[in-house]
Amino acid sequence: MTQLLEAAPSFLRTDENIVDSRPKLVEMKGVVKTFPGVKALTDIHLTLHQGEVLGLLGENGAGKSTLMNVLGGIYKPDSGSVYINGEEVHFDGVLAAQEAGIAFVHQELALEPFLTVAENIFIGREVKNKAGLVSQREMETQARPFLRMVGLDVDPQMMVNSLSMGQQQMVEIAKALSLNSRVIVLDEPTSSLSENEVENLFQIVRKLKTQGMGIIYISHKMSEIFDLTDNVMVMRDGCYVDTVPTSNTTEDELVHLMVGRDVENYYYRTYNEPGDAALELRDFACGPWEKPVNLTVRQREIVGVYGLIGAGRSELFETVMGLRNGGSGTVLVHGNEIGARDPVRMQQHGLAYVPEDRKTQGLFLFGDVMFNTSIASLGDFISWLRVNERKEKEIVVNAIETLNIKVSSPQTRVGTLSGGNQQKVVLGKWLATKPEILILDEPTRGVDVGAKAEIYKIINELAAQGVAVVFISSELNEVMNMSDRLAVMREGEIAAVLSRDEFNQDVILKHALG
Amino acid sequence: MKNGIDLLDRVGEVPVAGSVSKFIKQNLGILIGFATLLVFLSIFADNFLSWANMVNLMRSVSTNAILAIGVMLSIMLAGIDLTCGALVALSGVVAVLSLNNFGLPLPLAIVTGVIIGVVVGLLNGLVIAYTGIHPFVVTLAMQSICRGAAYLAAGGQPVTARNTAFTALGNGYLGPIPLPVVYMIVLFFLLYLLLNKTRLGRHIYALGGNPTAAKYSGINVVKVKVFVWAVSGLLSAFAGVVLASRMSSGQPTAGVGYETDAIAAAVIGGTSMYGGVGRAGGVFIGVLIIGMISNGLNLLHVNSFWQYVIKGIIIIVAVYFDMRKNKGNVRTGF
Amino acid sequence: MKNGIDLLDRVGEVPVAGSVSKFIKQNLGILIGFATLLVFLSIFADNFLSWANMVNLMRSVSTNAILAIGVMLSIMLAGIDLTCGALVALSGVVAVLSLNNFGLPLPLAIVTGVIIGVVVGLLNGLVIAYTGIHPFVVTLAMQSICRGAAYLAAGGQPVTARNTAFTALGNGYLGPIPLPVVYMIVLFFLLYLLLNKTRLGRHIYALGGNPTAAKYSGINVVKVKVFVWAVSGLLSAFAGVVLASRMSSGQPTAGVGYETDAIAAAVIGGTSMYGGVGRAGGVFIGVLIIGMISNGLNLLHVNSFWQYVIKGIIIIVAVYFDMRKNKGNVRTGF
Amino acid sequence: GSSGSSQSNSGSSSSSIKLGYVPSTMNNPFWQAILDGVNEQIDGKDVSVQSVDPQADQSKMNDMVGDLIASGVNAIILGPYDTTGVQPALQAAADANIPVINIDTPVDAQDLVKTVVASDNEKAGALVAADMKKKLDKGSQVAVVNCPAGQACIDRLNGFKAEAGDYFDIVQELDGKGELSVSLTLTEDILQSNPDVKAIFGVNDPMALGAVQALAAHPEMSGVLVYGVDGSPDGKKAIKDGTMTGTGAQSPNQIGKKAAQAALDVLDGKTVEKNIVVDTFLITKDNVDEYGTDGWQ
Ligand SMILES: Nc1ncnc2c1ncn2[C@@H]1O[C@H](COP(=O)(O)OP(=O)(O)OP(=O)(O)O)[C@@H](O)[C@H]1O
Ligand SMILES: Nc1ncnc2c1ncn2[C@@H]1O[C@H](COP(=O)(O)OP(=O)(O)OP(=O)(O)O)[C@@H](O)[C@H]1O
Ligand SMILES: [Mg+2]
Ligand SMILES: [Mg+2]
Repeated sequence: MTQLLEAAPSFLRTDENIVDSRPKLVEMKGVVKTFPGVKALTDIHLTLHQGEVLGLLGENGAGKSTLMNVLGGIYKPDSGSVYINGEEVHFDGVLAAQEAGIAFVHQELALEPFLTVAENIFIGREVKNKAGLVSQREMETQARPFLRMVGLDVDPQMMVNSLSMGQQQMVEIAKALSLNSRVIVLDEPTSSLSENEVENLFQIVRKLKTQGMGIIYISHKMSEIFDLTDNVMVMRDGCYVDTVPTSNTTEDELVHLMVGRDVENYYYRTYNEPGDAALELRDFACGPWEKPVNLTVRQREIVGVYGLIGAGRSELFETVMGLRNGGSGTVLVHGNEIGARDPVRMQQHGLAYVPEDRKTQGLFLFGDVMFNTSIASLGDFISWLRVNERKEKEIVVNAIETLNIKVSSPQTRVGTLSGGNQQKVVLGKWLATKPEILILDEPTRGVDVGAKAEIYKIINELAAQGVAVVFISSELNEVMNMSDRLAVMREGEIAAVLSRDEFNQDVILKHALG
Repeated sequence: MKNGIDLLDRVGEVPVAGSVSKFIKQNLGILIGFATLLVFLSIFADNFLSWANMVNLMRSVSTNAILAIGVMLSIMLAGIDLTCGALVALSGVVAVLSLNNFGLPLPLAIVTGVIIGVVVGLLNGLVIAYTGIHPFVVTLAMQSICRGAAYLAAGGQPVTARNTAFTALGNGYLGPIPLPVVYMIVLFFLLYLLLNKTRLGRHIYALGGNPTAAKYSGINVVKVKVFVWAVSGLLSAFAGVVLASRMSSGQPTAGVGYETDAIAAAVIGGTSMYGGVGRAGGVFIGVLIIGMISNGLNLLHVNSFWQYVIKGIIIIVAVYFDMRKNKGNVRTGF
Repeated sequence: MKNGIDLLDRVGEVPVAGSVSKFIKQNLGILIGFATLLVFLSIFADNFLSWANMVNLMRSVSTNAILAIGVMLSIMLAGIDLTCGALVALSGVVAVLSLNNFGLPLPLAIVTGVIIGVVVGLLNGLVIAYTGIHPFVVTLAMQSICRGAAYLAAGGQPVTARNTAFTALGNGYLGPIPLPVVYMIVLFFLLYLLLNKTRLGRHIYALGGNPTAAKYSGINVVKVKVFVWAVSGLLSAFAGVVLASRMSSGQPTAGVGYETDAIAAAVIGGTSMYGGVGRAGGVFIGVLIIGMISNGLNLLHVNSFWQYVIKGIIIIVAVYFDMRKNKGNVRTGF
Repeated sequence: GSSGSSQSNSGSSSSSIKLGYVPSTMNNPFWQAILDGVNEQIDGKDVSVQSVDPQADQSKMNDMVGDLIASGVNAIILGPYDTTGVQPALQAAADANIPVINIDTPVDAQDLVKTVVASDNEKAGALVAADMKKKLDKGSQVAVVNCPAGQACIDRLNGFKAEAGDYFDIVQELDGKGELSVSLTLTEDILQSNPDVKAIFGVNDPMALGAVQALAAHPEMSGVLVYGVDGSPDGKKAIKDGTMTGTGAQSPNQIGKKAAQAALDVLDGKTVEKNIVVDTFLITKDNVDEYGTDGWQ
């Protein structure tokens, strides 16, 4: 077999920088995949060795997830071949890929809401007892070690629909681990995890590595790439660019490979004298904790909100927006107390909430980019049976240009966009409403470095124009660099509000952990 | 970012727009099916294309057409309205009774019949919006209630309208065109405007496409739902009053199973049961197809038992065709 | 995360579990409704609690119970099966005809009737799985086809079974218990096993809860769908043959609208039309409630017109109750 | 026989005379039997018949009459579902100069039909009541399985009640929807709530047969009498077996034959009687053999 591989045509420009004598677990050659109107993958090569952590890097829409979906048996490639342990394989479904030893944590959560954590972990491979019947108890017992491994402290009998996003992400990881596979694909597994959980995950990955497992790791967070990977493969516009050993490269070089130009400044932040209080929470309590929260956000100010997964950040602001029932205490907008809170009224008061889960909360996947970007600001161009098409076009073109959304036309269906580009569409929708108070819940989830910088720039400009911004994030670097003040949440309450000169990683984490 | 101009050029192909070519493009699958049926019947069924038969066909589809508009809207919200058939009976009975027994003047009697529909529709909408019970269940239960109410109001017997002017509503003409056909055309035009030229229309698409995202987008979810079911109730009731006028009697047994044909027309016309997808023109053609099947098969002297079989097959084939041609609109899942 | 204890408290709402206390906990809403109805009828309807009436009640719900099992499975996949009523007619006619005309021995004739159902169900499942057309449309069209086929096979007239042994299938007893009741109990037990103790059952929950996740988890989506509709077809046909045996004739008009009662029972019993949620015990109680409404109202000498109204109201109230008590299981959306 | 459906299907446009047959529904064997009678009458003649199925819906019937007119039938044999609501259809036929032969239930607008060929439905109900009176004591409990959606059924019940007067105690009246399986369940409930019931009147034979099936499971109530109206083959079989007591028989065959003949006569320019009454009569165990159990009479 090895013989055969070495005899492959020499024009295949694979991995010439990498000399690795370890056996090859996965090899993909000349993979091509087209969707109607989009060439997602052009002649892609990939090699993964035993015990290797291969980073996969590229802008939003570069084709990373598509490539992994080919490896995971979800898409069939138009041409090209896939080898596992040197043997060519043709997966006709997820099951075949699983059986060949490939586990997959998808970019978008894919769990069963009405099954328990244990059932989700063993779905498709349910544990049977001697009578050939599925055994609930046995599954729960077997699930526990995996949950402990990922550090998720929930009962395996709990239904998944009652977990927070971050917790669900951990379940996904536990599920992938339980497959005992030889290859694990992690497609942006940390996009809704915070430092602590990320570190935990990294330890797991390092352990798996020593056991000879191969790991493909996709992330837009450069620090993670440098922390974890042995080699990095870079893709651009569906094409293979290069593979470099991590130890021999720099962040700037990788970014250059990814976007084809230099990006100098990530964090745009000019500081302004804050104005009047725009949003005030007074003894506002919600969620299972019911602990009172006090917070003031002023005009021209960016207030970061940091916390571990399940700390209640999303829950707090969703309740404020009236997107969740409950919540006691006072909410003031521009000094006026808001009586009944519902999303329609809050929007009329000038608030906008960019939700964290783009797929379920943000997007109309079967509508096009135009529909999605304009849906929250219809009043600007429709009145009395007249649709001002010029204005409508302006809105969408504006979003596409300022956020650099990669689409072939405004009529592209949002469901076919890459994850990062979908995230930009959600942002575009809310920016079009010209909010006075902007609440961003993980706005850069899954967004590539270049685009992140652009988003930071936009947020900065908005603040300069007088918008009050709440910036919820699980990425410490991000909130530390972008915020004027930082609220650290823990179990439903604000553990501390730090001003910029008090920002310090250890202090913040101490408050977050309690 | 120099491709702004590029983009603006390509913005032209708005999904919601009016011209004939767009209509054809959007409804290609169903139009092919329609044309096939039309050509087939023109050749094999004598008299199919005669003016008399065309008038007869259009008048006979008008009830289903009016119901299909409301049902289509409910389906676009990934819901359904099963109350419409029973409401046809109830509103007809109520209109005739208020004419006969309460001596209301004709226009008022007609309005009373229609208001019953609005009330029932509002109830449906409010229960659906506030309790979270699936529309299928709510409107099914309401169907049972309305049917019972129709029987009770009418005392189990048809009630004959004593005011002969009442019959004009359903049997009159505007020039050479029967009034029910006029109603149908006007209502379809209004549907077109609603879906393409109003905010509410966009909100319907949005709410049907993703209810959670609609809520997060600041759409008044309750309002949209209540509107849709209330309109559907109104239309069913209007259709029921017109039907009662055509028969000059209110029949508590009228409209049994009408919801089925209305759903079939909406779905053949490209409305997706998963919500968020639907076109006014498509539904109109769907209505015509459903009408042509039974008119055509009768003209072709096909035994009524075979008609059941053929109708079932045509429905599946037509929906399949429409889906193939509009692949983009098809959700995964089923 | 020291609040692990907190979490443990909320664990109660497991969808699959065995003991009586869990059964009560899971079906609390519906059980309260059931008990209310039971107490009410015991007090006001003479004879309601008599052994004879209980036997009578159980026998009369058996058809709906058997249909409800299949319909419930289809609803759990966020689909539906509207073919079942027409299939009751078709299978009954086919079984009697193959007994009369083709002289098949009794067991073979029964099997033939049931096989018709499996074939129809397989067709439904395959079309649904491969074309992506919504189950509502597919099974509606198939309903029309089956109804037509039943008329055609029977020549529009009821066909009387000449073999008197045939009637034992539906009219016989096992000890004091009528056979249809025995079938019902056995089938519900099998349903319980399927949903709680087999992989396939887990896959049904999964596919209904989140089809994408199911696919990513390597579940054979086509297989699950085909299985569910085939089983539903099988059960409908079996119910049809039993009913034909009880009537000692195959009636092409039988089973009109039976799907409605089956759906109502499934939904009252806590099956969610959004898919992914359903409990065998709940559906059984749902079936009993639907049966008790009409049995009880008949015993109370309530006029059949009022029965329509009351039935509609009870359905909404019962579903509402069940939803309030099982909030955790309710999806947002409608 | 059930050959009617295939014959009606074979109507070809080469026939010189085409008749349209409009029953109120084909979901009831009665209407199939009338069609069989029509077919018998025109057998061997250069006449074809085309049938439609309005499915017990007057507005559908009106539309289908429109279809028939468009397809060029020469005369229409029509059994209305609603006697008033049928008027637009009759008017359309009159406008197209197509004669209508009214069967089963007389329409309101008598001037728009050439003749009425109908059973005496009230008499059928009265005959049942009369026979019941002979067999039961005054004050006996009687239950009715009705089908209030159909005019013919309403007439039968009216006839029954007029003849019965206050002789019986009518304890329950339920909607059996004209259907055997529905009536089966209803009767079971009736037997529970009225253990002393002495007779059940099914307003058509299928509903009476449902009662028969329900009683079969209650040997202790074998004395309960069951009556129907129709005289269907299955009904007669049950009478012969002794499980059903009697039926107020109609003769759909005769209705069909006479209607077809009337249509041909009208087309020939002959005058026909305005009212052709087809007698109804009681069939019990005593006379069931005269009529046979293979088909309708
Ligand atoms: N099912 C599909 N239909 C059509 N186009 C698709 C489909 N899936 C992906 N694409 C397109 O293929 C390209 C690559 O997408 P992919 O999801 O692989 O990007 P990615 O590198 O994972 O990006 P991100 O970092 O944003 O997740 C994009 O242009 C996307 O629009
Ligand atoms: N100890 C707990 N008890 C009950 N519910 C909890 C607990 N921990 C987490 N949750 C769940 O987590 C939710 C809070 O998560 P939320 O999404 O608001 O957190 P977050 O800080 O935004 O974190 P994430 O990164 O996970 O989104 C609550 O709604 C609750 O359902
Ligand atoms: Mg991706
Ligand atoms: Mg969050």
